[in-house]
Amino acid sequence: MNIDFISLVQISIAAVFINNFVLSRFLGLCPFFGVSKKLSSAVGMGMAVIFVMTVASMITWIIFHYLLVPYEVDYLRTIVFILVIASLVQLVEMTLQKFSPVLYDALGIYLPLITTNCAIMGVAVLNAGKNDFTQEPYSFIESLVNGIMSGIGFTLALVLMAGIREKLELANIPRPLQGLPIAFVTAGLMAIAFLGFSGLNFFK
Amino acid sequence: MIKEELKRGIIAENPILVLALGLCPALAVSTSLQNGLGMGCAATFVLICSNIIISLIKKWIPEKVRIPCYIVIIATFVTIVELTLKAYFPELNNQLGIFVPLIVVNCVILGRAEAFASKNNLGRSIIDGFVMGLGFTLALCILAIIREVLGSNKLWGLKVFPGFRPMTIFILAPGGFFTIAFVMAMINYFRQKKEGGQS
Amino acid sequence: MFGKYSFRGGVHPSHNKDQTASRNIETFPAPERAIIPLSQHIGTPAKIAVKRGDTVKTGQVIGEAGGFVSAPVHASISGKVVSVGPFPHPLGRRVTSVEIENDGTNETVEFNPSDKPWREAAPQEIVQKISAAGIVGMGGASFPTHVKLSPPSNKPIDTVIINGAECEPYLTADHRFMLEKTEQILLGALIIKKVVGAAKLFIGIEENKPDAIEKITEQLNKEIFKEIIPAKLQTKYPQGGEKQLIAAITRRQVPSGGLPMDCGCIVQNVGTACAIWEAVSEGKPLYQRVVTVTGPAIRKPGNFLVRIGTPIKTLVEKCEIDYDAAQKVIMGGPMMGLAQSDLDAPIIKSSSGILAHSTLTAGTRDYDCISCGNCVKACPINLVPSFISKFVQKGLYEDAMAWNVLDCIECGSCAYACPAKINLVHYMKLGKFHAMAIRKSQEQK
Amino acid sequence: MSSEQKLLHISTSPHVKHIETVPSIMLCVCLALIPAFAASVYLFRLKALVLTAVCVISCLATEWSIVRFLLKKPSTLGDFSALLTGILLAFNLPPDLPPWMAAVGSVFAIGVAKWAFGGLGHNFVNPALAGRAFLTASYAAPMTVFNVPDFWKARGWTISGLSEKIIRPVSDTLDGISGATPLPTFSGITEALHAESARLVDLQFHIIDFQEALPRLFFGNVGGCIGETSAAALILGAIFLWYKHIIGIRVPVLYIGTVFLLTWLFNGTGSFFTSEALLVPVYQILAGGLMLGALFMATDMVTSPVTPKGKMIFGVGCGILTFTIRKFGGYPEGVSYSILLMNLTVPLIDRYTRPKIYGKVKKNA
Amino acid sequence: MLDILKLSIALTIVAIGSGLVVAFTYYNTGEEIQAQERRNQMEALEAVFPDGVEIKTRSGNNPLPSTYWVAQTDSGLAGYAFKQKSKGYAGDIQVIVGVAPSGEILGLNILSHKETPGLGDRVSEKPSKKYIWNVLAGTSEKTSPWFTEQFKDLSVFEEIKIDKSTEYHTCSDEKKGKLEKTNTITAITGATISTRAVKNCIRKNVPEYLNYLKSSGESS
Repeated sequence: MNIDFISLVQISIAAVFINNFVLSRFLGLCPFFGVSKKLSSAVGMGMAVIFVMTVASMITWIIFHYLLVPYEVDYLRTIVFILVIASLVQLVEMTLQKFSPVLYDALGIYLPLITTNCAIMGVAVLNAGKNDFTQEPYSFIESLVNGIMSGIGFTLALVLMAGIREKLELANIPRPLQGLPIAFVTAGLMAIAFLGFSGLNFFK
Repeated sequence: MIKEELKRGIIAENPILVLALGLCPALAVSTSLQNGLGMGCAATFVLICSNIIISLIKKWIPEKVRIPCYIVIIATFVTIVELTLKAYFPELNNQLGIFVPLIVVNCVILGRAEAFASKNNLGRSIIDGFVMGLGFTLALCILAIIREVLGSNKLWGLKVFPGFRPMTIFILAPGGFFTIAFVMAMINYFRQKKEGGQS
Repeated sequence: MFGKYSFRGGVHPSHNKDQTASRNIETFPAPERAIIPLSQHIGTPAKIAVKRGDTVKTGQVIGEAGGFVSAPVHASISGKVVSVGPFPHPLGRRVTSVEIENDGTNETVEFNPSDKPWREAAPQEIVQKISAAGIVGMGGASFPTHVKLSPPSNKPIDTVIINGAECEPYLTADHRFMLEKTEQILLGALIIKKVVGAAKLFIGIEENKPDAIEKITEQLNKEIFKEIIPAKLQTKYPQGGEKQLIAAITRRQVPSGGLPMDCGCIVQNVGTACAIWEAVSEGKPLYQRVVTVTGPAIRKPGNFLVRIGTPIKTLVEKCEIDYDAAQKVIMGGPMMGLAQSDLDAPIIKSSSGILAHSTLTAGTRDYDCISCGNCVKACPINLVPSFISKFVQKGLYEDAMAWNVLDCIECGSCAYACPAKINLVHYMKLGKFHAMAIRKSQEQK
Repeated sequence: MSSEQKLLHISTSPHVKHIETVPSIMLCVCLALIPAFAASVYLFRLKALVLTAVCVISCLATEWSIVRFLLKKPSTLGDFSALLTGILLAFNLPPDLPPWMAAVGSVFAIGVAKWAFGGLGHNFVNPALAGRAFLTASYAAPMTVFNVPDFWKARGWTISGLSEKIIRPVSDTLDGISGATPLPTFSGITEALHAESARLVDLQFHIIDFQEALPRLFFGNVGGCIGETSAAALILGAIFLWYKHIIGIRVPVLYIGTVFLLTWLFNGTGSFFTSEALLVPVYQILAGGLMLGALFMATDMVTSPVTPKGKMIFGVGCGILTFTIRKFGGYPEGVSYSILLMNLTVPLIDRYTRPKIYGKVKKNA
Repeated sequence: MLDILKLSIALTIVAIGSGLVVAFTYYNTGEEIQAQERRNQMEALEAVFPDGVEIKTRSGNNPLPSTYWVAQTDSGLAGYAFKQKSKGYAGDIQVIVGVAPSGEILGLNILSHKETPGLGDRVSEKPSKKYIWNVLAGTSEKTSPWFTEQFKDLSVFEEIKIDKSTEYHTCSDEKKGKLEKTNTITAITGATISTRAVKNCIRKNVPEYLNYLKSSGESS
């Protein structure tokens, strides 16, 4: 298999920093705002998302390129992906429960939340499209890297957010802004800061 | 009764602004009124249709496979929307991008299917789908109007104020967050004022 | 010959010691009425040994030690016990105290000194004497001295430090003491060293007291004092704190939650050392101490040898307090002292000074914390007071505990340094209070 | 006896406090910015004066209105923090920015970045930098145009005149300075010295006449934001703050040091000890907003870590990000974004760099 | 066992139903989707050629791109169109450019880009003086993107210069003429990189293509 190293690095940088799933693409906002109140749970959720995203991007890529495309039923993409992801999460949950209770204890409560996390579905759909850098369809390795790195980008944003929100617990937020609005303002300021990464390219 | 239902969907239980559901599409596609309305209509269509089907077949669906069945039904309608957009509204389809297939994971739709349509009869489910979809669409349009006017000085693609220099940030990601924060804060402010007045 | 020692953290408040530093210790007349609290130390209060109507002599035991961690209390004047009951206490509560009316005779009980010289006496005998004399730490902590001097056998003591730092601004009691009772202090120090069997004996003095350093250096030339190692300390608050002094001189650290003896050290104030000498050589109990009376609202400041139980009011009025100007009267130094609400409260064994302030030096307006980190820089324990105080304000006591609020020594450096004038010590104390409660409930589980 | 009745105040210890207060700190920082302000007025004339005035007035007005009308609390103008934000924001703006844009940025800085979180001490990003980033994202074009200071324009310096002086066209592969070149930097000195050239991309280091460029950068005879051009004035102010114990040495030194080290290691000349290889990092730390950022923005108390170790991580992190954005990023200048990004990490840094408390070592051992 | 059977049956029925519905929709829309794609392609091509030409798809071999287009009028060859791409500020900018055999640019059309909103994305901006209020009042206007418009009639064989002092849509006719004479385009304020990227799309390879086509004698 021909691996384009440069493309992989570019995909990684884009997924983590430039097109951060949360702060730039608006994917996975529900868990981002829901699970970012405590740092410990943010880390747990982040790990769970990285894990599921990686597995999901591999499996959906295989299904898409070896099943849907050859039989020319790629219009079934949405249905197939969501079913695959839903059963995958179930499977992961059961496997973890059986083989790694430690990991299950750490990630277990976050797994059910992941089925409807649009970040997972989002990465699957993106991987079925074209690579921004080469204008070619994603290769298997590229989609795998995209999955892992998008998960890491999601986790990065989530963990930063959780740190800030824990600090904001101690602040005197004006009443109308308390709760979700201030979380949105925080996310907005984070997104402004992340604009600093736009155009980042190590190979120019 | 319809009036109360409307009030519930649009104000009291507004999916985006009050329940904070379906935030991803709400922020991602609210950069212009066209996109916002397009997404709102698409989501409302899926919402109503899936509510109809689910309330019709709810009796035959075993409890255990309930969720997968709902997902399949929702995904079916999403695919229909996707194909239709591609065929007849290609520009809108391009603009909405991956958020069209992502309607399938929109928590509003699955949430209504699970919480309402699976427990109520056809008529009520249709009404619920309609009002919730309307609330979703309206919230999206409000966000979209603010963002499009401030961010590109346009509405429906047409310029609005002569001499006004738009703040691009509002059509970028941070502006989306700020806009929804502002709208929610306003809602909170008035609600708190009302509650404060009552007590 | 003096090395210069210091520790990490701390602050540099203005010394303000000039008003009293050159004033000799005057003996303050015995008061007409003395109120002697039965609790002047950390630990179980003393058990009352007299009753109303009894006649007591100066130095007579009026309260017996209530347990091992306790100390007896002696009458400081002769006269009649007028009442026994709750009286104001400088630490803020009302505490069972003995009120004695002076009969003017100053009849003193006969002291019984050691029957043999201290060098030959067994350590237990000496500790017994110290215990009977009711000696407690006179630097402020008022921990019963005999307890400190009886470490468990699994905790050998190799270093004794005599604390002459007197880092609190305004106070000069220890300073004068070192000038006027040099020899007694050093002899007391030798006794302590012998009792605990330590190998090294330091005496630490801040460098802003050059005359005291000189005086002591002079004495150290004598053969008997050869073994004492002088330590010149950087002038910095809280140099005189036990943990800081140990860190500065020995580079050791007292384990978190532990006592100095856990790192093989014992720290004794110069006043305590002198009292030990007097107790051992003369059998004299602790019924008087040196107190600095000073502050902007005092017209005639000075250092006085005061009977325990003398009401603060008597003392400050003698020194011509300007009541119109006085806003705050503090027992102790300005950094750790306690603001007094009732001037009827008496001088106790740990009262090193009385301060009358004419201004409310606390901040005039509270700003929110700006995370400047001054408190972190100032904290000699390396805590993060700004965070802890925020946790406490929001009632997050577990978080405060996780950030080691219980290690706070309440030295006040953080609050001194805080530009937002947040009363950090208040929140630290509150946090400690709740953290103790949480720890207790956890232990019960 | 009446005097005895007098109520005495009681409070927790300590009963003496340091004279330093929040307003005095803020005022000191404002004072420390005076040399840079003087330099900016000297260089940019009326433009600098107007922009600073607009920023300061709109910051104060926003703060006052929010506190007075929305929060209904006593005025907080007395803590001078809004004044400081106004000055710093103005210093981060290009001189030719329309003043009303500066006002918009001020409203955002005070209203959103500061008061949404409860005012001074609760904001987690530096308001002035947030205001600048907001403006950059909103009005990208006017925010990235840096013209020659009026002072030099009045003396007949033009863009091309300056560029001939400072840029030595050495390479044949470049098709002329003002023409169409694949390398953006050579199109003009203002761009070259402030913006895109502050990245290492093309100034790749054999092109600048350092003898001309460095003194110019040091004293501020270049295009740039109004407050950042004169490194000398900024350093002067910083020394004052350091003397007053208001800023520590850690953050600025580590920040500038990291940028210096990285640009030296990746200096592009292929060697490390030639005079040019050593001048490249000097040029990099003097060009652009690094001095202003490292000395006055990264040291902002509210938005930097409180722990000593945390400050070091913060400084190094800012340095790495600035280098990365300058060399590989899409923005002309990385300083503001680096500091903003590091501001986001402050809660985590503080959390994981708790100082080892006194006595903890022994217990674990 | 019966339970599982029941579950599977229910799921299967739902899945089959869904499949049928989707398949039905697909067969009804599939053709339209393909037609839509063809239409897009044609529109993009028509935009870079003068009106009234006949456009043919050609496949080329080295050094030509695999697909290019030829436009013919009744009087002969009108020009070629090539798809080109170049690295912009935040990703590739894809354009389709129509050129006459003489090297004169007939038209330029931006197919896709990822440039910053407000800056680089103005490469496809249409200057509009039409306000929503005008529309409500009933007036309308027709505009085309100013940035790509200014490439018209410039030569690909000469270096295309960039003028940073002004923007084309604000220029007077006199200035426009001057720009054209000096083979110059105006830059988008603050987006030099995007401007240059579009220019590079044209300058890169297109002259070689034309030379090759000329030398290979393909004129019909």
